[in-house]
Amino acid sequence: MTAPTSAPTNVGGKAGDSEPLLSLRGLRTHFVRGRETLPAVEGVSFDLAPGRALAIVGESGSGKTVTVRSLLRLLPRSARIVGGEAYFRGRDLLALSEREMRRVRGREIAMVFQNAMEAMNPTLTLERQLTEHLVWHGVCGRAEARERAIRALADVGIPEPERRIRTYPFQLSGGMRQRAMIAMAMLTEPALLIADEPTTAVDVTVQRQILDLLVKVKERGTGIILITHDLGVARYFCDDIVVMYAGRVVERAPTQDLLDDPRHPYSVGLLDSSVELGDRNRPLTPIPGSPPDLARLPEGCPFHPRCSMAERPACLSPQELLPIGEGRQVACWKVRER
Amino acid sequence: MADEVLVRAENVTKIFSSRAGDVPAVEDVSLEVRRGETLGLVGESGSGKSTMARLLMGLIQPTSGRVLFNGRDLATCSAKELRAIRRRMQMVFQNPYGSLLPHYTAAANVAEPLRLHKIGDKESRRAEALRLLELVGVNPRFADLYPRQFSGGQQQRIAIARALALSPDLLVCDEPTSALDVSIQAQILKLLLDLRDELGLTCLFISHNLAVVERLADRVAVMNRGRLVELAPTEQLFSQPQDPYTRTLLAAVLPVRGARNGSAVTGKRGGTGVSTPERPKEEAR
Amino acid sequence: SLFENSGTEPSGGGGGGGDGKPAQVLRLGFPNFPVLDPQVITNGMWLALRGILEGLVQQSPDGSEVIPAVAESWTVSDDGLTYTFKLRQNAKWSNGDPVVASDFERTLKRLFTPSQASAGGTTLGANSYQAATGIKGAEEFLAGTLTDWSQVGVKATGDYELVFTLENPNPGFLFGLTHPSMLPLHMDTVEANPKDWQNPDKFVSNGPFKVESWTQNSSIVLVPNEHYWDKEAVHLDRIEIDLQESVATGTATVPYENGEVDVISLADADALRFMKDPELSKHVRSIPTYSIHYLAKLRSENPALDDVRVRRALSLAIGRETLAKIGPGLRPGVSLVVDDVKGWDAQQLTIREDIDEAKRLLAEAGYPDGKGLPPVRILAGTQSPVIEGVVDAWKKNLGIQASLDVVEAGVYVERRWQVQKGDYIGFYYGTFAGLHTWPVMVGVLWSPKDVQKLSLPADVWARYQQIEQDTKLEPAEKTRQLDAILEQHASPESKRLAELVEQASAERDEQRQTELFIEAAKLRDEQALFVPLLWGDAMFAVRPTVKGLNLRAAPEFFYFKGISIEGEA
Amino acid sequence: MGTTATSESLAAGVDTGALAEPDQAGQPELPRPRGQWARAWDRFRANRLAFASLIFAGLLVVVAVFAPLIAPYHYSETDYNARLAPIGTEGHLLGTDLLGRDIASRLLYGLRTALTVAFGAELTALVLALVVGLVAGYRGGRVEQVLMGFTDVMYAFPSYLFAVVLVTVLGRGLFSLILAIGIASWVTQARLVRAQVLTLKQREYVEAARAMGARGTTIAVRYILPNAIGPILVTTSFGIPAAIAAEAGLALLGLGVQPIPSWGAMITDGMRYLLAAPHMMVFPALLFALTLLAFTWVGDGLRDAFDPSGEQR
Amino acid sequence: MLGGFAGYLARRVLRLVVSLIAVSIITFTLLQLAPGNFADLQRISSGATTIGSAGTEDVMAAFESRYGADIPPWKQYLIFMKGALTWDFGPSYKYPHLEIQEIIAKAFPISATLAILSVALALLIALPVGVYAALRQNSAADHVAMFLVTLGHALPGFLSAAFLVLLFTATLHVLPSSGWEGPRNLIMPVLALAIGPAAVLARYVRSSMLETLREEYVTAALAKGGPRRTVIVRHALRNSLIPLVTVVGPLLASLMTGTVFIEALFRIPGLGLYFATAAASRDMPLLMGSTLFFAVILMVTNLVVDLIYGVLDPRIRAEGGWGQRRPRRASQQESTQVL
Ligand SMILES: Nc1ncnc2c1ncn2[C@@H]1O[C@H](COP(=O)(O)OP(=O)(O)OP(=O)(O)O)[C@@H](O)[C@H]1O
Ligand SMILES: Nc1ncnc2c1ncn2[C@@H]1O[C@H](COP(=O)(O)OP(=O)(O)OP(=O)(O)O)[C@@H](O)[C@H]1O
Ligand SMILES: [Mg+2]
Ligand SMILES: [Mg+2]
Ligand code: NI
Repeated sequence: MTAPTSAPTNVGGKAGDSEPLLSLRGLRTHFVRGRETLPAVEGVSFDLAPGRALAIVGESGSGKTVTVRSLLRLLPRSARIVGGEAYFRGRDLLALSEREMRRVRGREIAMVFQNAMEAMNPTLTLERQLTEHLVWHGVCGRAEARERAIRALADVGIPEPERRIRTYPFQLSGGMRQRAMIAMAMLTEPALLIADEPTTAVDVTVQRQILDLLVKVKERGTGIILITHDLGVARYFCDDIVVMYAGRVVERAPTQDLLDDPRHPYSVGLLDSSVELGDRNRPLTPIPGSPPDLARLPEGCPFHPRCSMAERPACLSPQELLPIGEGRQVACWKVRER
Repeated sequence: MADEVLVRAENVTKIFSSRAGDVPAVEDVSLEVRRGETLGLVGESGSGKSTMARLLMGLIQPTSGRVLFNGRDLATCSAKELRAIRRRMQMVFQNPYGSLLPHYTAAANVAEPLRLHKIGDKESRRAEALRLLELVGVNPRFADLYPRQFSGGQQQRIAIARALALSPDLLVCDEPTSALDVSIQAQILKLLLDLRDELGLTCLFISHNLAVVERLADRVAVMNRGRLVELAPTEQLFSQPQDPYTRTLLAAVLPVRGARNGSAVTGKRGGTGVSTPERPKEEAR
Repeated sequence: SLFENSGTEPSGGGGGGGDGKPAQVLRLGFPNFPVLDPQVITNGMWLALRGILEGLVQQSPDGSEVIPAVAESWTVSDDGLTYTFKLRQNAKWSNGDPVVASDFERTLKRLFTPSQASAGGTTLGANSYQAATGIKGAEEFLAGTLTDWSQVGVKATGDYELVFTLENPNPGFLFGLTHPSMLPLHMDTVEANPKDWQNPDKFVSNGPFKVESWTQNSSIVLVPNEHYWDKEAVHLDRIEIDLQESVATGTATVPYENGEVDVISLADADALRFMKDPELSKHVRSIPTYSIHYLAKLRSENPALDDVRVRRALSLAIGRETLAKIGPGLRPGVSLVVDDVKGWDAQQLTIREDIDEAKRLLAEAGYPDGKGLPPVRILAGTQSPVIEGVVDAWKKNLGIQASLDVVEAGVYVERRWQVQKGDYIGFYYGTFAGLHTWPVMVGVLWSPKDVQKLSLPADVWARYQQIEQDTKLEPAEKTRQLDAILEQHASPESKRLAELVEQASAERDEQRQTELFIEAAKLRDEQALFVPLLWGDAMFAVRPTVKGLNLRAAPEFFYFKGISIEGEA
Repeated sequence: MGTTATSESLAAGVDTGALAEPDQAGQPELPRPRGQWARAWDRFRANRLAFASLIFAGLLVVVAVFAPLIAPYHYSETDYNARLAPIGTEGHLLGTDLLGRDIASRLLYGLRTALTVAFGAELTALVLALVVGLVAGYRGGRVEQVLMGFTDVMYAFPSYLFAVVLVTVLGRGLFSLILAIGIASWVTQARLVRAQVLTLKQREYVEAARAMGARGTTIAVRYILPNAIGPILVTTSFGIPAAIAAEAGLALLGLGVQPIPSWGAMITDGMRYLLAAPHMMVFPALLFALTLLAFTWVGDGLRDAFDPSGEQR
Repeated sequence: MLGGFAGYLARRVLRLVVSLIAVSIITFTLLQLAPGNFADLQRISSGATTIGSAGTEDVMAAFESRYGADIPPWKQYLIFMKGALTWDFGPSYKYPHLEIQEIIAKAFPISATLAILSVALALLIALPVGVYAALRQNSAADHVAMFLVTLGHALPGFLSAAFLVLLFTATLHVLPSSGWEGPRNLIMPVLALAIGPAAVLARYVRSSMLETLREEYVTAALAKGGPRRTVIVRHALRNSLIPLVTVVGPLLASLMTGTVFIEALFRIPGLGLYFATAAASRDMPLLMGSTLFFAVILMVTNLVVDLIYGVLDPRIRAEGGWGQRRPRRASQQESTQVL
């Protein structure tokens, strides 16, 4: 098992950004399922500076969503956060009382969900949903909240916001819904925005619009965690990337570095698996096999059964995330060796 | 032989009428799939790709226009003939789990088309199913597991094996990889490529992922709001897109490996180098 | 304590209240009824009889005699065929109108004209009491063979004189007049409001009480009729009646025990419980041998039961003694005529059970030990432990197959007249309550004509029924044809029975008449076309505070008049 | 792009890959092939209350089958000397009724009636519902409109009248009662089947099957029905106590079975002597309630077994 | 806009009318099939003579005279229906002094009162219990609550009613056993009628609530910093109560048309007794009238349920074709049964 990483290396902040907005240390979240324990997140650490964007990539089930939901402590009842700290503006989110946590949620940390359709209450108008948390947090009164909401909708490029605010979520197109979701998240001007696959359910053209919207958000100084499957999205938008596999971080690096020169065999595999325009003649070399069952993880490096470079017995011992260069860390002995 | 048209749509239009009004899903589209080729079909969500596929498969009847399979108008076929024709066209769907019979084992799923068309006996069908599973890379040891016990990629392989069971002339793939992870997507794409080369499949390949289509298709058709806006050989379409919509689509693609290729503009990290392609006005729903 | 002498609503009472005298409010449970029409057979007619309407005569407190009511006096002609009633002049309807003889005549015309919708709904016409009275021409008028009302033996010969002419002398005639169907209605009101004359605001009564309110299916409230001629005898200020539905039997006594009502009728098990309770047992009152449980032969394609020996065998092996243990107040029904009829003769009339004899008869009839006899069924419209007991007894005593066929009431009424198919043989089950007089017990209930009809072979019966139901046939012609069939096919015994009853009716010598009736009754019992099972009492719980409540034998139990409430000692 | 791989498949995610590395020496143990039934059964067994209820229900069935052997007396055997014997009387453990019949024996026979009626009625309802629901749901269009219009009518129709007519026409036997209750309860079932079919029809595998060249009936019967049956079974198991209750209700209105004792009739009888002879009521009512509970819990268990969504989280 | 809604309403009403006609025909036919007739039944049920059948035909003829004596059944049916159209069902056989419509007018408000009170009470019990159980899923409290609820569900109404009487009246002497005089008379019947539905509803609320709690938008609301209670009430409860309408509607309808046993036991002059005895006594007009009324109530309730559903759930409003017109969601995979 990977022990929680020791000294936090400054990943997010490049030159001298000494005070990270969020600093996650050795987060471990497990699910209890019957007699089994599923280590969905097993020692995840990363830092994020204000105004910067961090991408979490990885295959389905690798623990991305659980990681960010652990931050907000919005986990299903069967989940337990069994370890780690999450320093947000100096406070450990995981140690806050429920009441304090509530003040953080939506106010200081906002979240955008993958499927805006499901994440919005179908029976409440946009107005209700956009303004309610302003009232909850005592940011302003109802009337002002409404004004703000209309402005925010206009900001995210929704035409006729006065009219639209009276409609129900399902009356908007997918792209507009997603934008409204972002507007909603941004209303309280949070310091951190977590976006869990905000563009997976929309078309490429719409994806671009949403990403550009997020760019604007970032420019305001908000830190962003973006979960995505799409390395292209990460490249387009994020400063750093965290690659997750089976609940662990396998590689952490500035985006460009990672995409141009992936080091962990899994990152390499991911990149090789991506099909790209104009890339027709590059042979397709997929990662064999499929992600492991969390309840029955292989010994040592969880990736080794699929790894083309795997070697016994070295891969059978746990791999720690170790720095290999400027802001880069990889959890593979082979890479370090190089 | 190469130019033999296997299936052809002539000016087909499909309008779905519902209580909420008429939805023209496909409007006046003509296209053909030639024997041995792979035709790519791209377009955004709701552009009518799936509808087109269903029309070509004869699963739905066009509102106007006609679909010819091997020169035979599907509309004039009896139900029996249609079933016979279906033997020669098979389909792979987007959601692999959803398209497999949940209460049948992998082998039974693969053998089901054979059973439906009364081909062979129980043993021979099973043998054939195992062979096909092997072919698509599913260990026949697992032939007696149920679909849900397989991972998404495996499920899609089983679905492909099933589609191949009847040795169809035409394989229609409706976004077969878009529900899968990139790594798994690559596996399936590779499998399809291999199979195509091995079996000389004729294929209609539907995707909203331009890169995937580029890789697989010989020719590419682009649909937008039910209309066919462009149809060209792959190279040509991607190098010299004619239709503005095609160009918008291409421009919206985000490259992964940076400027390694020239077709897409590199978005500088965090920058807004590319003007956001304006989606032609979104309407309130 | 079981009784809170509940102070619920001493209201409405008017004068009652004060000076230690308890409120004169009688509260009672009464079976629910849909209509309050004395001429329509529902429980409503019985309620009407208890004091809402008053007939010419009433029964004396012990039920042994007839006493004047609206009629002040009457005379009977020597031939016993003409009864002349003199009405009291001070009898008034609750609207102040005098009660006159034509009220009675018109009401009886209504009774004998069942299809006369204009009379305000309709009556259910023929029931035993019309026959029981034996009024000349009534039956024919009812059947439609006679259409001229003036030929019917009811005449108002003056405002206060009413004359009845009978077909035959009828010693039970006066008692017959105590039946609710003989109660008068204020016909002007009925005719003016054919639809809603029964509603409390319209209902005109001539009895000691009138209807104040009536909540269908729930309750009815009576208050004194200020125009009543004998107000002296009316003590109650108010009568509150809970209308109880039979489904609720399980908790039927709860209102009584909870002190909500003062009088309630008791069903078997509850009666038992009351009788066992030291306190409550003092409240139980009963009317002996009120009802008769009996079986009647079914017509069947299989002639097994057409053999009198088989029927007798069955009748002799019922085990009436044990059967009577089923419930309180049950006695072995040893005859169709109950033993409190004047002159009843135990020697002559008791069916003496004898299993050996029964077995012998069965064997003689060709069914030794019941072999070859199809299952004997009992067709019933309601579940009853009595029939279950009979079935059990037959099986045990005779070793025959027997079973119970409880069907829905509608099926029951239809099936029992039909010719049963195949090997379905047996009896139907019924209970009956009637006036305890010879003419009624022998001439009206299970009458000679009924016996004759039952004795017809199945195919003949089918034909008989066909004619009976033929609506196209003239009434007179129909009667002729039917009589012809009976004449030709009825069993000699049944015809003999008819002769005996006819003779008895015409007989003026009481001694001789009784003998003739007994002979007829005996013959009828021996035929076992109708088989008596049990005699049953009717039971009530009456709170001791209720005074002046005299229970009588059928038909009416008690009158409200004369009842008062007294404080408990 | 978007991943919709179900968490279930991930959970089961045995690495079944043939492309897997050769170095993946130790062949993963082959999970037993478990179909949806087997899985449902596993989940059902894990639910202790439901499982216990099932055992109880099974016991009831066994007892019902062997009632004549177990019962100390025949149901109609009278003993006038022991009339209305209270509970605990020697020879009549649960007492006797008005005719001195052994209540325990009658209860055993009554159990038979109750179960026969319940199972029979539910089976009737199920068959009707399946046919109508399946045809309506699958065929759609006019056929659906007509069939659903028909169920609408039946729904609005007083089932009591139906019971009366059936019971009157066919006699107060088991058969007519089964029919009466079955017919009265199939409507809701049919609606459920239809709804189930409609959702299943949306599933891609139906279209996949059509693309394979499957006939409508094949699809409906071989593909849709087996997958719809789970939830339908759940309502059926809830229907069983309802049917027992319905029998009791009809008995209350004098339309129950006869002459064999039924719990409904016994309770009704007991009701009549509620105060006078409460022992006549106690055990029938108790057993009746217990049976209802058991079947309800079985239904609960089945529902959770077939719809595991409630299980996690 | 309104056109869509009006059209929808028109279609529904048309369907209702067709169904009503079907119901009336079936009822009538069944009644013709049923053995026995009113007069004969009346005779035995009143405990009067069981002998002799003379006169009954005349009586029946008289009853039928309203519908034309001696006319074929189909004509009787038509005449009846013609009357029904003008809210005139004619007099009952059994209650000749009452027209069917009078009976309904008198008794329905009583049954309806009872029904509404019972359902309200049931909801009052079911909501907190169901919600509490859902929030504490799998806790001891949940198990206990659900055990009790199942118990209440399994207990037939007539039993609990009888026990209520024994308890409150026969033992405690605190309530009148029966009658319809004041509010005290309402307590037991309402309680008896509410127990079963409360159990059903509580189970329903619980499972519906559980389902809603799993919805992403509940998480989303919590992620916005919503206080738990507010989120539960505004987002979860509200949405999980919407489907409850479909259960409460028919429940209310069936209670409103009367409950025989409870009415008989408590001597409540409601509709149930009329209805139930109509069939048993072959009272054709009453049966036809009550069946039709029952059907109308049921169908109207269903319609109202659908409308309320539409009001509560804006999606349905749009889908149902009334309200706005809305093109289908693009990503929505539709079934393709056209052939
Ligand atoms: N409620 C839950 N109960 C049990 N296990 C869960 C639950 N939610 C998630 N998991 C498990 O936790 C692991 C991580 O899940 P998570 O949702 O974080 O993955 P992800 O990386 O977000 O995947 P995706 O890309 O599909 O969203 C998975 O193996 C999943 O099976
Ligand atoms: N059965 C149907 N009834 C009504 N409308 C339909 C039906 N099927 C498809 N449509 C509509 O037709 C249009 C085209 O749908 P289609 O499924 O062909 O799009 P697509 O290109 O496959 O989209 P996606 O990429 O989301 O699969 C959409 O607007 C869709 O809502
Ligand atoms: Mg996720
Ligand atoms: Mg599609
Ligand atoms: Ni490794």
